[in-house]
Amino acid sequence: MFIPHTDADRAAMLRTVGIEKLEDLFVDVPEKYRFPTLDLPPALTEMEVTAELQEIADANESVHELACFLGAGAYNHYIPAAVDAIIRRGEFLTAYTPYQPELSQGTLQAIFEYQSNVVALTGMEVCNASHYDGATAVAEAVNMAYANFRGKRIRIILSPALNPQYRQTVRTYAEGSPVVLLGDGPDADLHADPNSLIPLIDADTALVVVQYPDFFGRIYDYTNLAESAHALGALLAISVNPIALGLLKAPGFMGADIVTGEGQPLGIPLSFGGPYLGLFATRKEYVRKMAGRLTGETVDNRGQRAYVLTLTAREQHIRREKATSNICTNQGLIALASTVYMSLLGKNGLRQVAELCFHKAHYAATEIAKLSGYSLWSPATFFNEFVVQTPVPVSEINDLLLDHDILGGYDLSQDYPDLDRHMLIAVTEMNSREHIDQLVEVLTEVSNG
Amino acid sequence: MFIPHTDADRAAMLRTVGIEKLEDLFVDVPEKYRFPTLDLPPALTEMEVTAELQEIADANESVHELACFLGAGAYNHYIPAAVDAIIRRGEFLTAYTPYQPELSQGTLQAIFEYQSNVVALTGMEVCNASHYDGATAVAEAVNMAYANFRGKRIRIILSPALNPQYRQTVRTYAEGSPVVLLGDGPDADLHADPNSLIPLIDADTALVVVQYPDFFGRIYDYTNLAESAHALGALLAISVNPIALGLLKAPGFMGADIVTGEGQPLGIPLSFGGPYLGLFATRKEYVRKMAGRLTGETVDNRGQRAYVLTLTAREQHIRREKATSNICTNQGLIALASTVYMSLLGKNGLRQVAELCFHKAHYAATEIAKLSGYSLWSPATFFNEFVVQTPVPVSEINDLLLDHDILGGYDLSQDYPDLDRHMLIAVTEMNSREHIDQLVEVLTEVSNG
Amino acid sequence: MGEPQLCEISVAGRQGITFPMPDVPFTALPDGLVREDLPLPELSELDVIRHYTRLSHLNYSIDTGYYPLGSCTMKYNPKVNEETARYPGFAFTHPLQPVETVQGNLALMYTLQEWLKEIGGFAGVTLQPAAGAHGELTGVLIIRAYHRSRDDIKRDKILIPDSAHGTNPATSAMSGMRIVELKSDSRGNVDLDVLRQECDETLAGLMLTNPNTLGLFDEHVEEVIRLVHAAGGMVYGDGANLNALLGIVRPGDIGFDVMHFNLHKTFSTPHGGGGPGSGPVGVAAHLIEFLPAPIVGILEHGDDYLPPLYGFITPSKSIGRMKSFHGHFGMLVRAYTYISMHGDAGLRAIAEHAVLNANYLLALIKGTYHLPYDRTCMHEFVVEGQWPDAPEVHALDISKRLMDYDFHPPTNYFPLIVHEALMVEPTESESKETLDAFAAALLKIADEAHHEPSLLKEAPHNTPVGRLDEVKAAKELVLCCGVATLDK
Amino acid sequence: MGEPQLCEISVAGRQGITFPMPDVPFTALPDGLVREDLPLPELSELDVIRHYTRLSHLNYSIDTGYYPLGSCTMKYNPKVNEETARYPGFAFTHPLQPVETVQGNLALMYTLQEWLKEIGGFAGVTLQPAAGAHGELTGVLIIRAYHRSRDDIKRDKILIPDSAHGTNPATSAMSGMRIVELKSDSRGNVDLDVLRQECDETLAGLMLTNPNTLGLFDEHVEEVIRLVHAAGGMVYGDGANLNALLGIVRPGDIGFDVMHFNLHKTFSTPHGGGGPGSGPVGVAAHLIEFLPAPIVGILEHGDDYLPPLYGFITPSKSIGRMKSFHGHFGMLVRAYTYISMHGDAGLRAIAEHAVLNANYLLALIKGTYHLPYDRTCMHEFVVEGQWPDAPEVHALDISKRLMDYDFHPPTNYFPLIVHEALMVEPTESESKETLDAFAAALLKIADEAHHEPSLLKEAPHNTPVGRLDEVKAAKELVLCCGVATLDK
Ligand SMILES: Cc1ncc(COP(=O)(O)O)c(C=O)c1O
Ligand SMILES: Cc1ncc(COP(=O)(O)O)c(C=O)c1O
Repeated sequence: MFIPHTDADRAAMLRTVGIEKLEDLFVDVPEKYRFPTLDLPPALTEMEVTAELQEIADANESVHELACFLGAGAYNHYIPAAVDAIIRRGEFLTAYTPYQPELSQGTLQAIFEYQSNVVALTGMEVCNASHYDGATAVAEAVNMAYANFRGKRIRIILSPALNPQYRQTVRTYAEGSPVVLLGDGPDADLHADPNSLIPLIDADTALVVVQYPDFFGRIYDYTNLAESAHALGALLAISVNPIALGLLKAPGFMGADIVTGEGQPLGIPLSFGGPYLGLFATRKEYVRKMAGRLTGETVDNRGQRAYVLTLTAREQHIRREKATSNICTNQGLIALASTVYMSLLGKNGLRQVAELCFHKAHYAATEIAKLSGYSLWSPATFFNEFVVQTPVPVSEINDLLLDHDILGGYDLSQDYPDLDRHMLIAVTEMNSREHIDQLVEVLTEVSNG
Repeated sequence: MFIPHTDADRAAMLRTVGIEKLEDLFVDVPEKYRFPTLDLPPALTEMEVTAELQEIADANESVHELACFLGAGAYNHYIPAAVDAIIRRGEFLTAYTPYQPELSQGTLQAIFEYQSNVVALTGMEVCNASHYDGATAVAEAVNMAYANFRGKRIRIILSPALNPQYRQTVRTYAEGSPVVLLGDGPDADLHADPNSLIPLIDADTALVVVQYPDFFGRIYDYTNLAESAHALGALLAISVNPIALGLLKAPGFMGADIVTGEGQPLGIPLSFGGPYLGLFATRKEYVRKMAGRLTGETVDNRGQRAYVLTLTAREQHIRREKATSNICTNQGLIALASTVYMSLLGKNGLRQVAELCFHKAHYAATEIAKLSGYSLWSPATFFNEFVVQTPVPVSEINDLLLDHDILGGYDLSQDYPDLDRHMLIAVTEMNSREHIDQLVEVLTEVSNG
Repeated sequence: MGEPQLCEISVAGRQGITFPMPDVPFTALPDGLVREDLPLPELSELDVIRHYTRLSHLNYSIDTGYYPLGSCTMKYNPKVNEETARYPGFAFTHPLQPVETVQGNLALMYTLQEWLKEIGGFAGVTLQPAAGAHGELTGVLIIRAYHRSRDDIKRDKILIPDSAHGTNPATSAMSGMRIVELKSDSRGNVDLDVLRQECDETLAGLMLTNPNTLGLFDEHVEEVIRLVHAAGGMVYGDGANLNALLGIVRPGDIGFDVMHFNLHKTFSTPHGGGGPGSGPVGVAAHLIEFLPAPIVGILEHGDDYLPPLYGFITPSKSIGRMKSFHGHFGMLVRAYTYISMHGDAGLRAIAEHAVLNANYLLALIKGTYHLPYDRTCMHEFVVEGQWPDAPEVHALDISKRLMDYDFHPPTNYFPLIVHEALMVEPTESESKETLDAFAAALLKIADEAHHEPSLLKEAPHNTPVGRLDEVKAAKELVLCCGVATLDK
Repeated sequence: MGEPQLCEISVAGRQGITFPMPDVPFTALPDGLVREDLPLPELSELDVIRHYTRLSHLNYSIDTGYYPLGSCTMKYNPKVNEETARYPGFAFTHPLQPVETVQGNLALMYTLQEWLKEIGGFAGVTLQPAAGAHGELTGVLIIRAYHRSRDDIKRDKILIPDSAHGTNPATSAMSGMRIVELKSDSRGNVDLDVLRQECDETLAGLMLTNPNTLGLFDEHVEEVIRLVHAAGGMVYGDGANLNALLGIVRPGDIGFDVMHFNLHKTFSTPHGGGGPGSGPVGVAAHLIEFLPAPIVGILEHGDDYLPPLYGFITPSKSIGRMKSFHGHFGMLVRAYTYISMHGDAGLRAIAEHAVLNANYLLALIKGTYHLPYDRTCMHEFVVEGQWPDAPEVHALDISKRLMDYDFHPPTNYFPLIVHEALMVEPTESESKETLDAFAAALLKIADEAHHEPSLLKEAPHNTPVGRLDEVKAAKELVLCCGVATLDK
């Protein structure tokens, strides 16, 4: 399949190359390992493979069939049809990194607009062309902060309310580096507000990382934390849910030095966890320390406005081991999808979605809090996710919910031993009041039983 | 939705027009009928409408869930993914008829290639840019033949084995014209071969219309019929299933003067009956009498090869009541889809599909013929459809098949009172041997019961 | 660099897609009936995708620019339509499935029939016709059948205003009717005096486009209809221009007996480079029984627990079948989607803004381009594309020059009653900024026409190809890859 | 005519999509935490579609032309991949759903792990890494963890040939390793003498690309690996060039301990204008326990009646998590689709024809372009883009001139060890005709370089934009719509 060579082509080409058969091309390959038989199923035609994949897909239950109250880092939002209509276009889909700007103005201008939208959303000054996801974006923020101080500050404070998977990823990335990660140990007080991190900041601290809304859905103004960090020369990174920024004060206005985030809610399908989109924005003084690609506006030799990858001396292909990161392939097409999403919704549409999430989540929280056996874990303000204390283990409730075609919330005991019987519930514009009432009704069964 | 006007835009525009409010634009409309309230459901957002349409679609059982043995004019073939990838492209999807060739070379060259492929497939000399479907293509063939003889021949002979819906359509179209339709009356011998039509041909006959494979799936060489028609100065039109032409002798080589056909099998989704594609090809001497659009190759004023709609003096927008037909909008995008399909499969792929249909249908027929109570209605050669005599009414069998997730064949008693308990079964490359064996098994239940 | 033709890049032995080996025993192929050669091109999937992607770049389309083609309602085609129409539950249902298995499809069709009745003010609707012209044929055949059902056989005359679209006379001719052309009056209306003269006992009906192809709402439409009815005729409405009337007036209310809808104009289904369209027909109560078969009806009524059972119904005096199956179902899904997203107020807003856009654009250019009928227009207008002081410049030259400014030209030379007609339909989905830019280009071109007419005569300059040799095309008739000429 | 930026066509009050009114009671918005301004653009759906459709036309892509970008394996991306990855059962599953509800996804991932093990000759595979570089990081961290698990803490040296891709040293640096660059020998192989000198007790490993970035299969690869292993080091394989080896040789068989796969190169998932990729990592048996968590395993074995229960497993000494969730699942579906369509013989045919195409193209141009390492190449080759008798012409000029002939240029200036490198990777999905046309253009350009060099220096001429002022871009740093410069 997908090889256009006819027998005649092959014969003519072998003649030109001056060999007799295809096998002759591989004389450099150690003979005893040459041409292994691969134990793979027989090749399928397109007709067969689509049938097989359809069958595999049908073996899943999707959020089209289940009412989804699961979030914890990936959210079920509505994706406008226009997003897919654009990213399916072969000119975007089958191009590569715009190394040759004369042939890549489409991709380049799209990245430029992505940068513009993310800067607008976060209130920051500069944004790169994407990281792999929200987790690796935080890991790169840690690397950048560490490099920023040329190794002279090694403490990185992680909020315990930073997504556990992000913290795990940061830990993996930090394995080979001298940084010390702290703040999120088992003794951390999960109820404490962000100011509780302030005492941990010292002159050896490179970065404080918090999340907004935090993993438990809570929203805090981090201005005070930023000021405290800055007072001691440290930086503040805030990992965001971009949908929340449709409504909430931008982290740039709280004094964040770096804003990272998981861009998935911006029009990207859940797709069982990926590909997603790592947002990364910072202040202009750090632009040369930032990882990732960057598009800048310039002119061509005909005097036309045009776009080009810029400040490439930060990158691996130029700087090799001195690069700001090893990232090469990024999330290009997903960044494009998010740009189309942000542009379609715009100022008012994103606010509308954010408000829907907010109101629906608060309705759900209010109704659940009324149930005997259930209560809200935190009195803090929240956006569209909240923690509920449950009368029985979360997994039991979720089994029951599943029987009613409801995908229940996230079982926090998986990451926080103290939060046994605590469920993290996410609500989006996709959850109708009917869904929510059904959820409440099934929860009632447990509270009564 | 889809109206970009802001309040400010509207105010400025009303000012320019010199009126105060939108209502003032409609003073010519009789006041008593102006601004009715339409009793329609409240407007839905995209998010809601997709959910609603999904629910409506889910209320159907599709041939994805049912093993389909239903044909009778529409067939379940595999559609390569590349077809949809092309026809989704906005440049093809949202253009209109290529009246301005300088801005429409994409559509024009595609039509040119459609014409080329259909000519190759049918063995004819010229093909138009499409009719609505297989039925209206036959109706237009009748009109063309009638016009060809300037009203001097009024008899049109329809084979009783021409798709009943096509015959009905021809009758509707012919209502206002002097043509006399004959040959397919209730007394027609359905078992007779096409030569039985020869005695009906006389000097007053304009056209004989047959189908290939015929409605019962049978294939005949129409060469003799063509010669007989020509001997008396009449024309022969053959309505084809284009997939069959991947394997079978082209009607152009049998002496057909007109070849029409239903293009749906060429990569067009079943879509509950439309939009489909009316194929229409003929001989060069009739090119000026043909209905529909036609693209010709030419050059532009820069010396480049280019394409343009040609012989437009046949059409309604030029000739008005003297036009060869009233057709204006045709099946452009569907013709493009079929062109992509034919080009992907090409010479060998179409043969492959045709052979698969042939072999699988014959396997099914052989197995069914073995069952007690069932027999093949006709000993004639067939392509991928055949008629089975059933022990009980077809509708009863079909109910049972449906219980086993099988979409049974077409109940011929609907159109042919004589063919009570006769089922027309279609088999394509989409029917696995397993499907066929299941079908046979369920049929056995009835033969035994 | 022109794109080669597929036959030119075909290489023997290539194949863009392959299929499984048969899983059943082989049967001998039918003797003497197997074709020897199948001269289709042989290409890889990449060849095909690359070729058509490149060809697509040679097209102008709504998705790439402003397309104010008069009479065609080139409004934005929402992308969501393309999704809903492809839901497998719709796209993979066979038209002859038992109705029990396609209740979703039938419910959708039934509801769409109801909505179109409501929008148009009709008592019955068929969704079968494939396009506008097909709807016209349906409608005229219904009128014919109506008269015949009353034994009123002499009625064979159809009146058609001189501004009508070519499909109207062509349709009437196909229906075996006699056509009499009606002159328009000085305000672009049907000339009542002329009409009165034709209102005799042979009158079968009038085909009226309202707003007409000048973009004008007939100021005497009620009187026109009254006269026709009084003479025993039926009034057919060419609904191509319904975009101007949504929620403004229901044609059925003012007396139209039959009308076709163009879903591919008014209801946003894509034009597809020439089609497919969809042309449902609405009729007044006295014509319901003549509708083509089948239409969708309720076979068993529902109740609080059960939905109704939908199925197909054949009207008692049906003119018969207009085509295979039940109409362009895929287009019906798109139109259903579109109407669902609008509701009453949304539909009215479409008409209001379509008409506002037309009048706004007209206001911007009317000092420069002669407007033969100076009235408030509806959703489109027609100006003259020539000036007495620049007689060598024609509407066609203006159109070609517009391409250099990256616009699709208006419709040219239609309607026939306007000298050098430029027929402009802005549609409601275009913004003020776009209209301003288009008007600026038109004004600039008017200036060029007077001062540097060669810019227009030689236009277009910036398109993939320049003006074409149409005579050569018609003379040589090269209509297929690899065939030098039809008359070889 | 440049396409405006979105912020330039934004108009206050426009909105491309809207959402339902809340169906729940309102809650007071959080005091002090509500943003005042959200300066996103305001556009209609048409604005957005038209803008991005037009922008797309400014791109070169596989779907529009030949894209022989070295090291990137720009093969055809089958359209069926885009369909399967969008099946709702895949696209709309949440990564944290109970495993019972996503057995389809898990089965697919498990099978893909098995297939990649089989194709690469490895004992374990993780699908988590997001791209090649991310796979490298995973692999080097695994090597590091392996040594540490054996208390072999002093091993901090990673050897990297001078021909390696920039991600190799960058990755090693990120992993806290010390990097020593290895010179290549005169035949483009690892220089064994140099290697021997570095094989000491601080050796953590070697990162080897084989075939290397010169497109050459290391003639002593077994010896190289033996030396590293003998010194206690691990061999990391940069699998970017696996397309040359499918079914030809399994890297695991010749001793590679770890290797990343690039699904976006070898297995046809689209490059997307820069991503997303997918970089699964395979490891030999002794490294399985270090794989990042989680990987997909069988929790309960199946039998004749029941399928197995798939779930997530954490290897006992896992290096931890490399990112959120389970990898780029959407890309995994595409790669699974692609591998399914090939099987054993099909995969081998890919490598054979990729290598045939490279050698064929090389044969056509090698008399004209200097080939620094004159050997049979694998799937790609590197020539010099300069001639002693036309010194003012550089590889970059040749590349720009290729654009005028409607080709995408090869990779420029990489690998660093070749003077004025032009790195050409034809891929197997391109036809002989395309290679012939590309070779003809290269030969023509070589001629132009000698006789009319300005054609190259001023190229490209036919592209939407000409050469760009990169200095200005870096100096002024205009990185956002509406912001004149970053340092305002
Ligand atoms: C006024 C008018 N009537 C009828 C038609 C015919 O409609 P269709 O092209 O859908 O057959 C058109 C289409 O262009 C038209 O503009
Ligand atoms: C040889 C080589 N190694 C590594 C990489 C990095 O892979 P990725 O871009 O997927 O991160 C590349 C990609 O361009 C490459 O060519």
